[in-house]
Amino acid sequence: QPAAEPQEIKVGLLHSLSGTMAISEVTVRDAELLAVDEINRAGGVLGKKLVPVVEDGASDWPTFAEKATKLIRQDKVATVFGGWTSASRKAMLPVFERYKALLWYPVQYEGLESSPYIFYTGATTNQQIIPGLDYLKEQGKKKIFLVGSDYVFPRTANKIIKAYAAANGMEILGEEYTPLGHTEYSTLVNKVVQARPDVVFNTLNGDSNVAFFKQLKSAGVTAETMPVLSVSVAEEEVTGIGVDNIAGHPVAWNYYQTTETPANEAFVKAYKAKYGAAKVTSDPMEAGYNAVYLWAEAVRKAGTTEVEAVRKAAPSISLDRPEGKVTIDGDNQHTYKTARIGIIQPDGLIKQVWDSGEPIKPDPYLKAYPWAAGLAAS
Amino acid sequence: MTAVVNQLPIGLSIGAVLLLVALGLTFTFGQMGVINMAHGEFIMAGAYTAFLIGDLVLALPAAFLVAGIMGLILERAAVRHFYGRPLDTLLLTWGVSLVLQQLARDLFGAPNVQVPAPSWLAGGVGILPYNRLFIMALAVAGVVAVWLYLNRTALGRRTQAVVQNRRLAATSGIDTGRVDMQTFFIGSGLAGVAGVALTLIGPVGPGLGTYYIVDAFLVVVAGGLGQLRGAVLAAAGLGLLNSYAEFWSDASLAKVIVFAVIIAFLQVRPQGMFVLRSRVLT
Amino acid sequence: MRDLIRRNVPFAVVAAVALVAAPLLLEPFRLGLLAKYLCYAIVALGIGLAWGKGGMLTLGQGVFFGLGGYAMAMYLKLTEAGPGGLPDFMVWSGVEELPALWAPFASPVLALAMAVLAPVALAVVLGTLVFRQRVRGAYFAILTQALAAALVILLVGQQGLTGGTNGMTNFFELFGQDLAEDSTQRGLYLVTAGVLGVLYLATRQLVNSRFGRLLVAVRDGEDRVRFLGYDPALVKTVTFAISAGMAGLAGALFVPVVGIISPALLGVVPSLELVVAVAVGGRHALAGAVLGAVVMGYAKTAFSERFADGWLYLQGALFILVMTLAPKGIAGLLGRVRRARTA
Amino acid sequence: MLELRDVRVEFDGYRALDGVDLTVPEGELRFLIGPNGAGKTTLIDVVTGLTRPVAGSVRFAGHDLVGRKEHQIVRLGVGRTFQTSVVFEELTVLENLDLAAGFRRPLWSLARRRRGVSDAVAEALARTGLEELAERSAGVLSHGQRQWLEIGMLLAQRPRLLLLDEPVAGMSGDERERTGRLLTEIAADHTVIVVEHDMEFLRRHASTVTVLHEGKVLVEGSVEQVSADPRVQEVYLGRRPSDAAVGERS
Amino acid sequence: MLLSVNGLESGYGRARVLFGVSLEVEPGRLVCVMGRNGVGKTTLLNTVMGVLPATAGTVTFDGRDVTGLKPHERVRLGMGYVPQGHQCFPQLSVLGNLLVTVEAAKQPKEAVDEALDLFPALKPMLRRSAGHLSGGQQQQLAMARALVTRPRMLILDEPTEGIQPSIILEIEAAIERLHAAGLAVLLVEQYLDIALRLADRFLILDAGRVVRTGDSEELRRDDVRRLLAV
Ligand SMILES: Nc1ncnc2c1ncn2[C@@H]1O[C@H](COP(=O)(O)OP(=O)(O)OP(=O)(O)O)[C@@H](O)[C@H]1O
Ligand SMILES: Nc1ncnc2c1ncn2[C@@H]1O[C@H](COP(=O)(O)OP(=O)(O)OP(=O)(O)O)[C@@H](O)[C@H]1O
Ligand SMILES: [Mg+2]
Ligand SMILES: [Mg+2]
Repeated sequence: QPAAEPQEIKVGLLHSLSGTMAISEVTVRDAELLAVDEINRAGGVLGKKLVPVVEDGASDWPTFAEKATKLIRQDKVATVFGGWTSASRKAMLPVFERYKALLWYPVQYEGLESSPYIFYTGATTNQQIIPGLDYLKEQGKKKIFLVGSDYVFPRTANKIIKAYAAANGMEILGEEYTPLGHTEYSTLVNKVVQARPDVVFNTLNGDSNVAFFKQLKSAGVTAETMPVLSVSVAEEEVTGIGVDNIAGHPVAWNYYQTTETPANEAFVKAYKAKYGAAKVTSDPMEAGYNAVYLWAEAVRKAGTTEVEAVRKAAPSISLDRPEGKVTIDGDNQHTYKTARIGIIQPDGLIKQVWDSGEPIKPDPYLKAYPWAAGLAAS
Repeated sequence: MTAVVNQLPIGLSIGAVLLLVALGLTFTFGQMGVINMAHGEFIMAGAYTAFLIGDLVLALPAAFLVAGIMGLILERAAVRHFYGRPLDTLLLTWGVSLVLQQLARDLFGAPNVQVPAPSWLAGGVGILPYNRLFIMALAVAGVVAVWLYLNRTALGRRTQAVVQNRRLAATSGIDTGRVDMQTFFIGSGLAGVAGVALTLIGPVGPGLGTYYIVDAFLVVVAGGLGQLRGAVLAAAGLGLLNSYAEFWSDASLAKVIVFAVIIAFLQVRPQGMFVLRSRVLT
Repeated sequence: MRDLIRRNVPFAVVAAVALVAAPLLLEPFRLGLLAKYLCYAIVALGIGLAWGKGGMLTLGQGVFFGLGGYAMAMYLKLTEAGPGGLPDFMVWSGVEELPALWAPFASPVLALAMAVLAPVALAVVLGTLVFRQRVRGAYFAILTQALAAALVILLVGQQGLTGGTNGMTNFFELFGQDLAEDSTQRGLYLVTAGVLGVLYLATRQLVNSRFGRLLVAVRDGEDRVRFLGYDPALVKTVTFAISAGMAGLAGALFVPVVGIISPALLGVVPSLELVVAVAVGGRHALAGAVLGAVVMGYAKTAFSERFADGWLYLQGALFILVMTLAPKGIAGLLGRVRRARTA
Repeated sequence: MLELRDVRVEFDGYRALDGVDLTVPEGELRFLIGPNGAGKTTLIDVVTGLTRPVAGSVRFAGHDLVGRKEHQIVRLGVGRTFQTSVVFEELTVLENLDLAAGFRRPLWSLARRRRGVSDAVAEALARTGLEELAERSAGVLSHGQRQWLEIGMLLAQRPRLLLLDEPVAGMSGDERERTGRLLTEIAADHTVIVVEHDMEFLRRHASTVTVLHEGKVLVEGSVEQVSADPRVQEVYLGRRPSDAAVGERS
Repeated sequence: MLLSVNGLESGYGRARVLFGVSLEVEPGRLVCVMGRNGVGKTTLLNTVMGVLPATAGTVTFDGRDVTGLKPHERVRLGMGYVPQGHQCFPQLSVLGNLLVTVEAAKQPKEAVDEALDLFPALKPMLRRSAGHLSGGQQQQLAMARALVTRPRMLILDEPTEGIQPSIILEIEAAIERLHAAGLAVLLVEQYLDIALRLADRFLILDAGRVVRTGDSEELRRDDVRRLLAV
């Protein structure tokens, strides 16, 4: 029988609410919920309300795959926003491809991927790592020490950095990895101090950053003597690390709470109103917040939530978001993003000191960079 | 070369951290036969106490109390049903640890919090920052206190009597229930103290305990279950091993090397560094 | 004879439900989850044997599970490898030539054999080393836990060889069957259930045999057993190896069922979760171990679906309650009810 | 049969055995007495591989026992009981005995279920009078019943050399009598060493007695000789003349 | 009446071992409990001490109902217990064993010296780990440990088991002296002659029930002795 058109659209939010990753992912989920709220208040999509279905990925990659399946097959959601770690995305990817469903992934990552069923709203390497290196080069930093957590993103990032360095006359003095969750950095700090680099390129993840910066500081290293450029430390983490320990060090992102756009002013205000004045906004949160808007826009344009139609409608969508103009790239379903370097301020916020001027076209396989030719085989 | 020399004090300071986190564990393990997997979360409780109080020195006794009382509650509510079944307590307390982690996440939020280090700990001598020296001093003080308690006080003797023969202790006039509570209180309290110290060098968040618990157990095992001097030597040994292994390879490999060395070591000394021999068959 | 029938009635009922009713009644997604629980149940069976009967609390069973899983995953990856015969993750890790270690896994027979034999071999080596030195009880537990931690670090560090933290995923077919098909998944479920059933019967037989009695004796008085002329180290090593082999087989089944293997599945926490499941089910009875794995697996799914934010409390509370109120687990509780009825 | 030469055992510097020489020929029932702490149990421990001597040799039926593992020594035909009995509480009495009888089977053959009761087990049951309790789990046995089970397990092993550490402690008079007869019977074709403090028991069943004192052999001889020895009276039997001392049993 | 036990029942799990045992010990009297292996002697003493809960019946000590008290509370009221099977705190020194007990019972340290005077064999080994002592030495230690609590009644479970003859004589003499000094004793003993020499009264258990009571003279009667035979 012709069932009455449902008056709501279910969307899945799949992040780690427990386990080690909860520290980061909960805030992204919050930002996505905010977007859902705002859209609903503005009348919803295609005249229907969005109903978020929240699941916990529990910091466990197979659980992400299981919950993704559940959202698609059981709840029949129109799309899913979720994931943080590359591993969780890799685990979900086959599920979305198998069931031809859509995932919106909001975090900067190592690139070398472009699934037809994933939209990437965070930066790929040429929108964060490479601009970071460009900045260091401009600053005249020549000797680099690489410090990272032992997983895909840092290893890939460092490969790119090494290729870049080779092509730009920079020198890599050391490359060190520590297990995720590592907290004892005295040996590593000793190695770094002995090597005397101009700058440390830091791809450590999560809690390790706290230990690293605390122990670096007490070893007497300061941002003046040896700056540490981080690509996984955002406003959210700064409080936990302790402003004293990290103020003055540079970071590379596409968005800061201080980014001056009208959309951001509204975003920060709405976020603080909903979750508390003490809360800060950060790049991945903004990317997650954007994802919901980008999807909604695509649905409006397609006139349906049907996946293939949405995919077809999405390219060329361009919105003014807190970080500025964001456009979905038709080639690889990533987004155009502006790269920004910021310096951590004593108040815990990040002040932009450099930007790429305009949104950079995403290039997950670094095809446009001759020096990166050997990096991505396929 | 200086780098190699530097690793020596670094190794010792790593050892001090290990000792501090393992001390309470050795205590409850050695004195009660309880393998407390929630130890890590008592450490976390200590760290959060420091966060709430905001002053490191005041936080030390407060954290001892807070973690100790949590231990007391755990002991009365659950652990006491499990005496004589150490492997069961391991699982039980693990369940408790999961709940405590989630509780911390809900109470203090998922992100890390920051405990400001006192200004008098800024700076250092040679390669060792003052905060590392502070931790080393705290570890030494902890060991001395535990040793005195066990060997120089009537309470300590009573504690030993209960672990060695519970039923006999009861029929010798010892209030075993009270001794259990005291022991668990002290062991958990020591975890709280360790937690305060760790705020100086690491993250303060819901996951804090999980980062240290496996290493702490390795110290306990290598030292000989519940053996104070064993724990001291094992912590120092593992600290040095860690520091040099990481220096010459990397942090990941160092962990694997440490494990291999421990297995090899147990081939030579199966019951750990020091063994309490007894004639009783098991 | 009558006794034989009576003893096997519960088993037959459960088997009928599992093999006939479940595939008919459950949606494919739910059936897939059930297949996953059954994989865990196979590991749990091994833990029930090693811990419940043999007193060896192994907190590193994930290691063996993982070895089996990786062996299977390597085979699956090789059957669908892209250009140059390289699996996808090797390509993006910059590996240019297939590592020699991988070569044998192109053969399904070898891969399956490795899934069982590699865990068995590791268990034999570790068992011989530690049991001969009379390392036991809490020592053994903590050592196996450290083993799990160490293996995870090793796997994560060898990204080009193992896929690092990501592990391996994105499998398409198994023995020519499309893994995305519901019928393939149903088939996998039936195979898993069948393997579990057969292993259960075999383990039960073993436990009721003289060897089973010897094992209990070793658990309760290892030193005394020496004076009865047996070598407890041998008995324990054999048992440990059997349980490791089961875990390996479970891992091999798990990979096509769930579609991923990663270090996250074999570290300290998942290993502990399995032991906890056995404790909840009741480690003194093999059926308890199996039951525990299914119940805890289901509880985790159910709680986390219903209470995405606070499910850990429920999971923890369930576990703590069972441990405190029913030290012998659900099986012990059921046994008590049955005895009370017959008495 | 059993030959100890100059055996020395030290525990953290304490000399528990200080050069013991002992020869027990085949088919003898030898009693070992001596003050508490003289080293009797230690001596049994040395023979059965539980304790390693720092010096000296232990030979049994042509084999050197020092350095062998406990279970290997058992396989050579040496069995023992413990002063504090250790039985497997979760197994039934029958299963305890069956386990003791089964060590000669290859490990894989143990994977089959036990069917019926083997001769060795049946005999052990009969001799220890535990038939009634056969299906009970050993955990419910009283102290004395455990002592019997321990003896039964030793019998079921069918060893050539039996070492019993205070087998009748905690037994009532009748049971001592039964044990004594049993031991005499076994000694017909086995070598048996019994550690006991019960002089009345010795008087009834012992032929040769070795007295250990402070880790050395003090005297060796018949019960009469030994109890008449003033040194033995001094360190072991006590002031009263022996027959007025402890002895009469319920 | 110092100790009176009334209709006591207890057991292990669902297995009942004692079926309504009653007995009385007057101040300064020595009562000997006898019976074959496994009749429940140890179970009786354990229940009297509160190690096992009584499922029915009462235990009254010195006019006070102690049935619900914990073992250590009974010790502090003056019940000293030496369990069967020479038990000790193996990793404490001999002196440590005595000290921990004397402290727990809140008695002065002199009590230790008094106890050591009764068991001089322990004096040279005060610093050694109790777990390393021989069985007989441990049994003496156990007796000494019970005495340092300065009990008003001593409860002994086969104290002579595994002890060399000369020390049995000493223990017997010690019990006799303590008894003469007014200490009440509840003794489980297999050596009939010791029972004969020491006991004021005896009581024979069979299958968890008291089948006979009487004074020591009666113990010599053959029909009584038959109760003890297998
Ligand atoms: N493992 C050990 N460590 C230290 N000393 C020990 C150990 N084993 C035995 N001893 C000591 O060796 C001596 C001999 O002990 P052993 O048990 O052989 O005596 P025993 O003759 O059997 O005495 P009993 O008749 O009381 O059983 C004792 O003084 C005891 O304290
Ligand atoms: N822990 C226990 N669990 C179950 N039953 C037990 C337990 N301990 C003893 N029993 C049973 O209780 C009965 C009485 O045991 P108890 O130890 O009191 O005997 P006893 O008279 O002291 O014997 P003995 O002279 O051998 O020491 C025995 O039949 C025994 O089987
Ligand atoms: Mg002895
Ligand atoms: Mg008894």
